[in-house]
Amino acid sequence: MGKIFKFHNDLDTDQIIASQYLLLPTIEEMKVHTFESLDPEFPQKAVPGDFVVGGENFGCGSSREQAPAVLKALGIQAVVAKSFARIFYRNAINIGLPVIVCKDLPDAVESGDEMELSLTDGVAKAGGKEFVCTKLPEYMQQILSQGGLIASLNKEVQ
Amino acid sequence: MEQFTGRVWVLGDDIDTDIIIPTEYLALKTIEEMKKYGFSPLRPELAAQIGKGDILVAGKNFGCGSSREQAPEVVKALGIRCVIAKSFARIFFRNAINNGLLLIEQPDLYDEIKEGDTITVTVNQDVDYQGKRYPIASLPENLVEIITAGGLVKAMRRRNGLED
Amino acid sequence: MGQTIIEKIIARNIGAASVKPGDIVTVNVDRVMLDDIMMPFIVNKFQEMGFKEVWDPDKVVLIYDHLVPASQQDDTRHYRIGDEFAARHGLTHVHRSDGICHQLMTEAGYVKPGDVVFGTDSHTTTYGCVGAFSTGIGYTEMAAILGTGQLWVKVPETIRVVIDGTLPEGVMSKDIILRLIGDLGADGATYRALEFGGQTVEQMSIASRMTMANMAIEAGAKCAAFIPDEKTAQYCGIQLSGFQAGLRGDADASYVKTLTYRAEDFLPVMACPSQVDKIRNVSELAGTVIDQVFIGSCTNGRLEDLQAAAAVLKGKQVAPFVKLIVTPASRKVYLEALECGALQTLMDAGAIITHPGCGLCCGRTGGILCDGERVVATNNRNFLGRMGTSKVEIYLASPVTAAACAVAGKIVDGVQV
Amino acid sequence: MGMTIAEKIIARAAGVKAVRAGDIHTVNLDRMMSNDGTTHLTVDMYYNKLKNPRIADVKKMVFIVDHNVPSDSAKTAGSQKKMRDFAREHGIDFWEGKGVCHQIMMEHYVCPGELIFGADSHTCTYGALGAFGTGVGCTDLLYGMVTGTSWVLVPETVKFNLTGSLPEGVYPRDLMLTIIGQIGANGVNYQVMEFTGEGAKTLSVNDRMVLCNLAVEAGAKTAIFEADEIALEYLRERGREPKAVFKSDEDAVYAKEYTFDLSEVVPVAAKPDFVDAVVPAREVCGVHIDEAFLGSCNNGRIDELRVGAAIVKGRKVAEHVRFLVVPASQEVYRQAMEEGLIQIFMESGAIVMNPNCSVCWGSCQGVIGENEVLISTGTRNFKGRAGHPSSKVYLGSAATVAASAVKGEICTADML
Repeated sequence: MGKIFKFHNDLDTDQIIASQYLLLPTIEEMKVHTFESLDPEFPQKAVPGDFVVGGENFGCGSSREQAPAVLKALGIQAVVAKSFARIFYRNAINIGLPVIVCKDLPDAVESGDEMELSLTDGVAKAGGKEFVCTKLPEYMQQILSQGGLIASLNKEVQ
Repeated sequence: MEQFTGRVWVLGDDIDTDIIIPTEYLALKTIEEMKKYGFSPLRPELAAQIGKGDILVAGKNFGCGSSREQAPEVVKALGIRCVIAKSFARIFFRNAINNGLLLIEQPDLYDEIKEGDTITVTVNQDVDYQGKRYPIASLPENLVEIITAGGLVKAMRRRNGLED
Repeated sequence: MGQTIIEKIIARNIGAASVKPGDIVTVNVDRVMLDDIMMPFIVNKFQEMGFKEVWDPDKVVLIYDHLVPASQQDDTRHYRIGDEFAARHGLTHVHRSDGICHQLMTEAGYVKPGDVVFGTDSHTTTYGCVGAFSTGIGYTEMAAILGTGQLWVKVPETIRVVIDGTLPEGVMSKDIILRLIGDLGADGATYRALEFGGQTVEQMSIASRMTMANMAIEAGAKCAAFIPDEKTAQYCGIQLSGFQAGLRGDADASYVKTLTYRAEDFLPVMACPSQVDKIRNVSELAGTVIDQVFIGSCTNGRLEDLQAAAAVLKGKQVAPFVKLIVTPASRKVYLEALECGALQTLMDAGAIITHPGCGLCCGRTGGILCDGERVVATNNRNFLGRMGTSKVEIYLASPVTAAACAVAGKIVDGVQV
Repeated sequence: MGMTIAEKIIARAAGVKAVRAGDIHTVNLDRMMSNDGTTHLTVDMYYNKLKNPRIADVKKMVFIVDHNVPSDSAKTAGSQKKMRDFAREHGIDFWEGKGVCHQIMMEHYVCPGELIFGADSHTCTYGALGAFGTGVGCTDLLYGMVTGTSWVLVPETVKFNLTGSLPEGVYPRDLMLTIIGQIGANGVNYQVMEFTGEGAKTLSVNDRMVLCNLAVEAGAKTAIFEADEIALEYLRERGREPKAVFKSDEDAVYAKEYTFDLSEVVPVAAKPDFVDAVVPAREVCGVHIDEAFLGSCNNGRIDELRVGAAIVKGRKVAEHVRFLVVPASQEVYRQAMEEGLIQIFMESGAIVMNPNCSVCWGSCQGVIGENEVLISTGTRNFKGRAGHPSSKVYLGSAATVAASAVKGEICTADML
């Protein structure tokens, strides 16, 4: 169970984490600036287990992996959107942040709503309703279940 | 004669204005925002340690470098009652006077004082440190005028009929 | 009794036959320079003081240079406040991206020999290069001048510096002023004027004199003074008046001391971290590995500096993994350096050429460094934290030395390269 | 069944005869580019997260410092030092302050037929030379650096058939913004834009770079042109050889086809805060501006500098406007000097900066403040992209930007 933070269509990576913070030494120093232009209180309000919900084309824009990384560092359980921009999508999976495509859920929920997500069933529950999500291709599920690309790389080495 | 007692922080020779407040912070909107970066290149923790009424003691050429008036303003905003140094750089000196920050030249105190000790200053007379008295000179008359007017801004306000 | 240059300027300004050191007098200001970084503070104080009008808008020059180009979101607020003030008070001398204030004040003809000039920047001493009395002040005093056109000054004692002879090859006026600061100490000229004379100085370009006047403040000086000569007249685009032509120290003028140097004795030197008066011969420092070189600033960002650097770098390459940043002092300098090919030579050698401005020297952008990095720079200060963290080591040097170091990737004597 | 250029490149990189859209393949990467936006994180992960840190082939790696150069803070400098030290220690090609990464890559590395990963979204630019370049994050980059390989989901290809030629005063940037405006910011998400047709042949490599560069703004994984004689000539001039020259097969499968008549394109602008909010430039004329920017990996090459210089020649930049001119690379800057363009810009009152990402990336030089308005040839106009969250960015062609800088408000070149 986590609360929802809902954002608009075409939510770009500059809004998730602005350029001026990308060269800070660590993700930990960056994460306090997450969603600064839209909701400066977000890093304080979000608690581990919460969800980010977007519309179409979530995470469009730059390839900055800092975008999914700050969300993960803040403990965001998963991002659910109608569709994702591809680099964000790939980056999220690579670092082990679940990104879930669900066409119906975003319009049915609001910020502050409670939500539950089962990754294995591909089902989200919010406002007493169930939403079926698009399942990840198996290859990506594998990366995710290993905890991201680096974890899989370290496994290969062994 | 005005007299006050305070805890002492000791800094070295040639404490420049970039140390007092680095350029990076000069464009912040207020002195209040700037003051936490006071002395940060040299002693990042100092700004938080300084308390109201504390006294800075330094070596020669305190305030050398740029004309940034933010420097004396930051020192004053940190609560420093006065700065006692072997000598001061001139722009800093003018800027301090114009902002009503008391500066005292004293050639010997710096060599003998220990940080954390307490001193008593009698303005235009001497500094008392553990019973030993270190004489200090009087300020020139024209500077006394500015200080007694309450700083240059007040003097100008009076000139413009905004204050008695 | 005779008078020094500065005494003559002040006496003439206040309509007195003579003044002497220690006198406190009120001068009528001929020109003021306001810079972007101080502008919000100046305007605040001006309003707080209750002034409604600027005493003489034609005498005010507003220059944006420290924050150009803007590197932080709030920087453009300074331009806006400046623009609003200029519009309200009818200021016409506004430079928004033309280069460093001190370069523009002299180059654009705002300062003439014998003028009394104040600026909200400590390197306002620079205008001594054309025989003006100029010095840096804080924003509160600047606000008072904007309202009244006047300021009190204490007539300074003067230290005379006489240099005769011809400088060795590869030695620049920067090496002279650094040596002098080393000899005097960082406070050796506090509250005093530095007056320069001798054959070597007479032979110097205005640009070389500017380098020395610029750094007078680093010895604590209130101001610097060079005798206005034909070169000065040409540079300022004027004919010297009788008063201006007479701006030289009288034989019986009273100097607090006189320092005499033989030009042949100067060597390439550097100011070592982190004091401007910690002067060493370059040869003593040879081999010290560096990360970056900066050629620019109001001290050494002029055409002759860029040409000197280009002469060293011609046909060579900056050492791998070393950054050479070149920042011309003004738009005019940039265009002249482009015209004569110096910029092209520098770029071909691998230099990063930035837009004219204060750049790295004021520590806001233009190549800030981090812990453990070492930079050789042609500007005027090597204070702790001036170009990044307090663990950055800054070595101040002439453009020739700096260029040679860029090629070698370590400190070397420019003459030997 | 036939394959598209993109599919052929992936098949070659995967060492298989054929691939089709939707397949996931492990591919050998021909080259990887990483810039100062993320390399410090890559280096941290390399040292701290890997059990067996190694580099498959240093010759495939290129590191480029272009975003905040010269650095604007000690923290930036620290991140860049990490990158510089790593490149030095491992013998990786390293460029600092020499230009925007994609321009450097095009000038010195990219070859037709290559599969290139770049830790920057505009890596899709390389399609101008018939290479498959795509943007990835720093973890992907690290994986590629360690193993020399990566995984690729074969994308569908969408065909953009270009006909006619651009009218006078209309530029490739107008064309690409028009296309994005029509298909939307996710119009080709996860797909490849293949530009083809007679109209494509009228475009130079520079022009093609403008188109491919912005493909990501429509969500594309990459964009690509066939490496024709124009591309091969560009390559020859720089002494490089193609890896492989591919053409799409007659019977290749396209997810969709569009046709754009170049002769019908007009000057356009993208309004804040979305790249697909495209309108004819005339509709935004009169908007007061504070800053104008001519530069970026999209529009900072010699062609655009020529266009801008021709407009400002003999004119002055409006007093209240900061007109930033930022050549895309030292090579471009140097040529612009030779051609007298830099002199024209400097005499007009422009701010000519060293090659870098500048205000297109909004964190280093030329940042705009509260409520300020920028007209830009950069890649994006997202909210706050160029500085303060309340500021606004309009995107337009070099001609529109230069004309607006002179006028002090948005206008097209013919309105001066």
